[in-house]
Amino acid sequence: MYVNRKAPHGTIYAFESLEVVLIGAAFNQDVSAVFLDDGVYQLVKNQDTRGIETKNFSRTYRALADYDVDKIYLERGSLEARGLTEADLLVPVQILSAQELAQRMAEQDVILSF
Amino acid sequence: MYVNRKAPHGTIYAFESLEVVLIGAAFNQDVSAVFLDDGVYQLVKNQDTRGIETKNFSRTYRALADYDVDKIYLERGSLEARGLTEADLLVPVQILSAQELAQRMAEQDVILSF
Amino acid sequence: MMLHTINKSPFERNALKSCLEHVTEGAAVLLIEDGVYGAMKGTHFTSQVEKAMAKVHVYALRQDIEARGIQDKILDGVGLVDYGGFVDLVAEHSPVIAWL
Amino acid sequence: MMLHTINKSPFERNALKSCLEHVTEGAAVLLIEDGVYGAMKGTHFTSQVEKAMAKVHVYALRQDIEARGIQDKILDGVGLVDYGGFVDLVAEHSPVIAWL
Amino acid sequence: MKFAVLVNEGPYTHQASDTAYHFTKAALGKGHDIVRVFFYHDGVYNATRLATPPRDDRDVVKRWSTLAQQYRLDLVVCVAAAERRGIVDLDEAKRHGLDDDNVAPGFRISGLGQLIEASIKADRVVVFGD
Amino acid sequence: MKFAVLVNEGPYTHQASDTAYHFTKAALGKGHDIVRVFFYHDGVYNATRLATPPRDDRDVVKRWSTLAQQYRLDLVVCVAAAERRGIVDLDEAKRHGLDDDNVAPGFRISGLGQLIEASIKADRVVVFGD
Repeated sequence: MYVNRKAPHGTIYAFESLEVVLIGAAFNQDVSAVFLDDGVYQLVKNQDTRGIETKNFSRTYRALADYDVDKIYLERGSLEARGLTEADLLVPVQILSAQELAQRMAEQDVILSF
Repeated sequence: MYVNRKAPHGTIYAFESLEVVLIGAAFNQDVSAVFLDDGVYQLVKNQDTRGIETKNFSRTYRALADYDVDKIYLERGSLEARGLTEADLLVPVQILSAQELAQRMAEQDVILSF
Repeated sequence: MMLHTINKSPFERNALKSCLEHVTEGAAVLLIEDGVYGAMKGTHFTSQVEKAMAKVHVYALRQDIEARGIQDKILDGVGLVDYGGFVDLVAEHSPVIAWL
Repeated sequence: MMLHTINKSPFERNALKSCLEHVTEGAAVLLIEDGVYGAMKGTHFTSQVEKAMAKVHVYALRQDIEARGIQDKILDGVGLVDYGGFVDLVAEHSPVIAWL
Repeated sequence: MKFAVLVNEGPYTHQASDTAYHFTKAALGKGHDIVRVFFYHDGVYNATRLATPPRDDRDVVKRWSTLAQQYRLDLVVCVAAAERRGIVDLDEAKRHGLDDDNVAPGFRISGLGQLIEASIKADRVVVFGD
Repeated sequence: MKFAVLVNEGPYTHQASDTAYHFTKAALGKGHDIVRVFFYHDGVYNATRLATPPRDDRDVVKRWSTLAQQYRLDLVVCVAAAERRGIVDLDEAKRHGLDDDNVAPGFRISGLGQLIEASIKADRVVVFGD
C-alpha cells in the first residue's frame, strides 16, 4: 500500500510516489494507493503547471486504471476539511472513513510512504 | 533580525541559523534573534546529543552574549504551549507577547528565516 | 509596511496560523507554492483567513493556484499576482518575512 | 499489530494528529527525532496523547529525547527504547507505517 | 528477520538519514538481515564521495560506506532521482557525456524496481524521511 | 531597487528553488538589481553541473547558470554547507585532496559573510525555503 499525505508541486514527493505506484503495478503486486490529509490535493482536476514550468503529472493518475491499479482510497474527512467533493477529482476513488482506512492499513504486508 | 521557528536536531536549520547569527554579529550588525513556535526548543537546557552522534551546538547559544548579541526574544505563547518556563532555558531571554513581537518585526530592515 | 510570505499548506503546517498571529494592521500576506491552499473557500481554514482579511491584505500567486487546479475556488477579496506582482509587493513593502 | 512511527513535532505538523486518528486498538506508536516532543507532559498536545494511550502503546526513542534535553519531562506510561528497541518493535509488529 | 530500509532524505539537513543508519546498524548488530537500503528522492545525496564534513562532526557518507563494507550491505541509489540531482557513477557519467562521476564506495545506482523487489523479499520495510 | 535572494533548498525536491528563480527573473525583467543570490543549506545542490534531468522537465541548474551569464548575476554557494554536501569547485577539490570538482558555470563558492554583506547592500532580502 502506498500512502500519500503531501500536496503536489510544493515538493516532489507526490510525483515520485506515483512513479513507485506504477513500477509496483508492473511487478504484478497487489497495489493500493491511499490519499489522505494534503494527499487528496494530488487528485484535484484542472491542474495546469505551465505557469510554474514543471511537469503536469496529474494526468498520469488517469493511467492508473490501465495498470490495473483500481484500489484507490481517499479519506472522507480529508476531502471535506479541504472544501472538496468527489466531483473535483480526476479519477474515481473509493471513499473511506478514518476508521475504515485504519482497518485497511492494518491488513497490509507493506506500507510505503513518501 | 533572525527568526527561528524550527526544532533543533530533526533538521539542520537551527544549527546553520546560529552560524549566521554569529557571522552577522561579527559584521557589527545590530543583531536580534527571535525564537518562536518550535524554535523555543532550541534554547532548552540539558541537550545531550551523544546518543544521536551529532554536534551539541546548544552550548553555543551561551556564547551569544560574548558576541554582543543581547537581543534574544522569545514568545510567551510558544513557551507555554510546550509546557516550558524560563527556568528551562539555556540563556536569559526577553519574553514578548505575540503582538509585541509583531511590532518588533515590523521595525526591522531585514528578517532572515531558515 | 511588512510583507509576509507563506509557502506551506495550512493543513500540514502551522506557518499560516503563526503568521496571522503576528501581523500588524495593514500588512500584506502573500500565499505561494503550497501556501495557496490557504486562499480556498469552503475549507476548515477559510474562516481564519476571512477574519484576517479585515486587518491585512491577502494575495496569492496565480501560477501556483493554476498548478494546483483551484482557480475556481479562491476566496473573494484575495488579490491574484504573478511573479512580476510578487516583485512589486516586495518593492512596496519592508521588511519581508518568509514563514518557513 | 501495526507500528506507527512519527518523526515530526506535533506543533509544527499534523503527522501525530493524523496518526492518532488512524490507529487501531493495541497498535504501537513510536516517536522519534522531533516526534519525541509529542511525549512531553504539560503541553497543549499532552491530553491528546494521554487519551490515545488508553488505546495504543506509545514509545519514544531515548537518544532523541536526550538530544533535546527533555528527559525529565516525559509523560508517565511512555515506553523508552533505544535503537535496538526500535528494531525489536519493528520485528514484533507488522506492517510498519512512517507518518512522514 | 529480513528488513528493507528506505531513505528519502539527504545527509545533515534531515535527521532521517542518521536515524536510518543507527536503525540499520542496530538491526545488523542483533543478527537481522538487511535485504537492501534504498536511497530515493534527496536520499541519493547520501552517496556522494565529494563531501568533506568538519572534523568535529560525523561523516554520514563514509559511515554508510563503512557499514556496507563491514556487512556486505546492498546500498542502492535510485537512478532517476540521482540523475536529477547530479549523483553519478562511471557508467552514468559516460552515458551522459559528463566529465566526472562522484558516487562513494559501497553504493550502486539502479532502478526503482530494486525498491519493489526489496519490499517483496523483506519481512519488514522501514521508511525514513521528512 | 536592490534585492538579495536567499535559497535554502535544493532543486526538484522543494519548489523553493523554482520560485526563487522565477522571482529573480521577474525582478531582473522589471529592471531591479539583484545584488546576489546566496545558496545555503540544501540550496547548495542547485550548483552541481552533474545533474541530467529528463528532457521533458526543466533543468534547474542550467537555468540558474544561463540567468547568471545573461545578467552577470552573482550566484554564491555557502562553503561550509557545500563541503558537508559534496559541492566543490577546483580550489576546494585541491584543498581537500578530492579527485573531482562538480560546480556548475556561473556559481562561486564563498563564505557566509557574503550573505550578511548582501543583506546590508540590498534594499530587500527575500528568502525561499522549506
